[in-house]
Amino acid sequence: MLVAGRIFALGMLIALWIFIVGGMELAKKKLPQFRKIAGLDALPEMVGRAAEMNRPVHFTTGLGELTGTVAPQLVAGLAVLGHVSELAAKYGVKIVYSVYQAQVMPLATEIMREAYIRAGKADAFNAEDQIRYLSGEQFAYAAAVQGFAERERPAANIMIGPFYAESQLFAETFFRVGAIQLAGTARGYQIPFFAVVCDYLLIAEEIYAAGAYLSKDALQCGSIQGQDLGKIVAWILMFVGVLATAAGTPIIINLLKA
Amino acid sequence: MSKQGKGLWRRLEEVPREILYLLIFLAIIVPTISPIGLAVPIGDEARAWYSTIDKLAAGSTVFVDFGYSGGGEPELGPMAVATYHHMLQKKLKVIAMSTSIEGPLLFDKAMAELGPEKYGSKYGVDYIHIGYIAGTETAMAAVGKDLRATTSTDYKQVSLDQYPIMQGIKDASSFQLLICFTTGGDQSEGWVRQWVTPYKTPYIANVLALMIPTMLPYRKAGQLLSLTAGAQAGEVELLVKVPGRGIKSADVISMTHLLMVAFVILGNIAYYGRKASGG
Amino acid sequence: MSLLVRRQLPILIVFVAALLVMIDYFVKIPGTGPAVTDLQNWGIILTAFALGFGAVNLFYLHTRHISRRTPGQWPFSIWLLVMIAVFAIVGVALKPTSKEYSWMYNASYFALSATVYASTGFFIASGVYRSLKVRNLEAAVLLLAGGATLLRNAPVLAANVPLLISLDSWLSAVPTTSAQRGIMIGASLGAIALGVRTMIGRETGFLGRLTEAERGK
Amino acid sequence: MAADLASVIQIWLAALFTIWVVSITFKDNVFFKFAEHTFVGAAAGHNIVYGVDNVLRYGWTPLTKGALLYVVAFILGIILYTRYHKKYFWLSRFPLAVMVGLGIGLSMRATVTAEFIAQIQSTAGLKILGVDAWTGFSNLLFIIIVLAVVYFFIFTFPSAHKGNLGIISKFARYAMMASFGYSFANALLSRFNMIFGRVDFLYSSWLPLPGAMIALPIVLILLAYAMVPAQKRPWPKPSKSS
Repeated sequence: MLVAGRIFALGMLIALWIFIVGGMELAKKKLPQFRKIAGLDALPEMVGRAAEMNRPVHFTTGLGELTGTVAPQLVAGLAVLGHVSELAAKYGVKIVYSVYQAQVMPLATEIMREAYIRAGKADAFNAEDQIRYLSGEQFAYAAAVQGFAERERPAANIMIGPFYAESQLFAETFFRVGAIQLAGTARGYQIPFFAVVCDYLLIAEEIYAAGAYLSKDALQCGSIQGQDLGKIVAWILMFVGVLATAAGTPIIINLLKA
Repeated sequence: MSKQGKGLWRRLEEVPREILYLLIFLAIIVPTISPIGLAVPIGDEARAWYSTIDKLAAGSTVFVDFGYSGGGEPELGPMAVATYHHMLQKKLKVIAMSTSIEGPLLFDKAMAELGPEKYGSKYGVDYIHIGYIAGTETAMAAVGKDLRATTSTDYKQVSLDQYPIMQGIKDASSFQLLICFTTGGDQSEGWVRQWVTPYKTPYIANVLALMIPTMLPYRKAGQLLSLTAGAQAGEVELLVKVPGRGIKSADVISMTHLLMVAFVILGNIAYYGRKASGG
Repeated sequence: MSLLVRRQLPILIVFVAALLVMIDYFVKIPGTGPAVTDLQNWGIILTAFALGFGAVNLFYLHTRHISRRTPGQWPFSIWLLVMIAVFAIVGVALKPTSKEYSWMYNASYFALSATVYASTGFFIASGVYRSLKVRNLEAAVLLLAGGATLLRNAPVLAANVPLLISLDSWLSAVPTTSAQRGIMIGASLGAIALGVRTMIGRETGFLGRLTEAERGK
Repeated sequence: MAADLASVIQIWLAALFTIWVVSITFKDNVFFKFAEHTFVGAAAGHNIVYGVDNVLRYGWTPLTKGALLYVVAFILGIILYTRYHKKYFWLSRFPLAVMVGLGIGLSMRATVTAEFIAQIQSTAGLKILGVDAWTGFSNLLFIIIVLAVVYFFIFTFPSAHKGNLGIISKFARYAMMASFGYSFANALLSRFNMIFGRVDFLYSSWLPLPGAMIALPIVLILLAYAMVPAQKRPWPKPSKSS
């Protein structure tokens, strides 16, 4: 027996399930196309600026673990790290990745080394110097990143991943040392700080799209396409619902309540 | 001149942060030492908060989540205390739990500040705390489905059967109102998912001011009857007529905000000054 | 065989547990109710067990610092481990509601956690001075909305200029709520997609470390 | 004096920790490090305390009352800790799987209603006609913003953002910026409240205590000294290895 009032929700959940799994299956055959993501277009300019100024680029993925609920944000951050590392290698700029999670170290090393190989600069990569495990404690890690910013005055700072209260410390400190900044997180409370201080912003779900687009991972790209179908359904339901309400019929509302 | 002007604007723009900090510190310390007693207007949400509780009949049961951490106590503590004043005045039965691991200790702190005995309220009869329950949404779902199957003791590990207030309390349907005081989005949103959605329990939430925007869509959709920030404690204290820490902070909030407005104006003048002088 | 037990079985458990909880919600089948009640209570017990992870991780990390005599760190590491022990022993032996434990909590943990987050306020405020500027149209919109709210949040101004309250209510009820709702709808799909991927074993972060064989598909 | 010794010591400790933590705003220093390690240690210890409390209250109590199946939960709880074992770490995946599955199930079943359908329903129910002009306008703007923002987050149909359609996303960004401005101002309010809480504590609880007024400048001078780079300090000499 289906529970009254939850029937539409169940149907919707099943539909979304089909969209997402279907999207992933389709993506295995052919990757979906992505719209332009404004923040990503700024990356070459940011790295180029660092080359001109002969200063490093700083990258961090914030807190969180690869095993927790924020793991997808971390994964998206690492995908962008790969892309930025390749750009940095091409331009001959030093990129430094500040790490909070010890468990990410081997993965990050692999990602950055591959990026340097793709750029044909495998020799230029020095894992010890470029991937810095700072601390597994929030504010110790924050203090260490601030120390780095003040000592080495990077020309650009890129922060993508799950950020918490330390985001405010980072954004302000890098701004003060004159770094141009790109930031993105899906943690809603931190987005406003980034929006105020940073030059380029990836908003909420945009980081997943950026990660999927750059990594070209079929499952991630497909999942995003499935979610997009969900958004289109939401869009249509709202649009038609508003018209129906204006016409005085509660047909859509009643459907949603079913 | 233009070069000199440019230097001046730049200096203004890059004023050392220590000076900014000092100004903020002064804006906080001066009204703390000599309170001015500036006016506090009462907003609509604070009124909705007050009237939601006020409308309940004496003897109604309210479920409270003491879900804030020590970090948010200065903001949420005063609101929790003011709300308890109101609920005990109204002779409501208040059953609390904590989804925050610091909750039970902060509950003790709040009760010490409140002094329930002045309303003749007794622990176990008029109010109780059933403890911190790990798992956040899992805990909410479990308590909502079958409170007594989840826990049989209160936070002091005394059997719930001994307390008159627990008679007839079974699950989410035993409560006429759900109140959450929290510093965490998992909590304030979790109650919508685990109680409001399945059981339609009337729900009001008190959160950090910075959490308000992400909670607003629920408020608009009627999943929340009132959404207040801890910073509005002063308004509720005025409505309940027990002035406390909330009102005390109002002067400081006024002063610091005026300073912020000055910061914005000065920052922009410096920015445009530098641009105009070719910087 | 072992791959099946080590990698596939956990995924199957995830799938079954999630499905059970969902069926209990959407469909009325006698028997699922009590099973889900027990499952949820087990979830609480398991989370409670997991509360010790933090201490174990810290123990590993800091004993390493101590044995290597990491400069500028190891004395702090000893102190940190002492603090864990003191809190754990007093709290478990005398119960967390005891006077002694509450004294310790208020003298250290409470004061510290209350201040740690407060101190970020100084950074935000200096951010206001440095970056809340009309650099372009987007920044101007942000500044206008932020500025109006800033004015409204100062009780003394709001009390004297009622217009600020109406303006702020409108800002919160219309542009803020609607933009946040758009973000929320997107994020809810993200959460559901994460759930689907985990249930079908495409998101295996929770498995933790993977061995060579497990990674090779 | 009136206050007993225990609470006097408590206030002193809390006051010192408060000042030491705030010092990070200026510069990293050993007092902050000490306070931070105290914090992290205390938090981990506190978690153990409530972990034990919860295991006893929600696990042991029902077990002793005859719910024998809870033995399984205990065993699962203990195997969680195999994650630290080199060889048997995979055993910990089973209890984790129970936790993850439960979490996902609880989240998915409710999210689809609370954050998807309920939001659509609330938007669809807004009236543009038959209300006063201002409400009608506000509702219309509300609907347009929700639709634009949802549109903004459609990533994989690039043609939907080409040419003139790009304006929808641009508009969505402006709306989101306004909401971030609102959020930012609220965040300031939160933080100032918290700072006030600590300042008020120092002012009303600590400073009135005997000796505190004398201690305050000493504490501050020591802090300032600790912020001087080690090489520039006459004492203590920096160790070679650092």
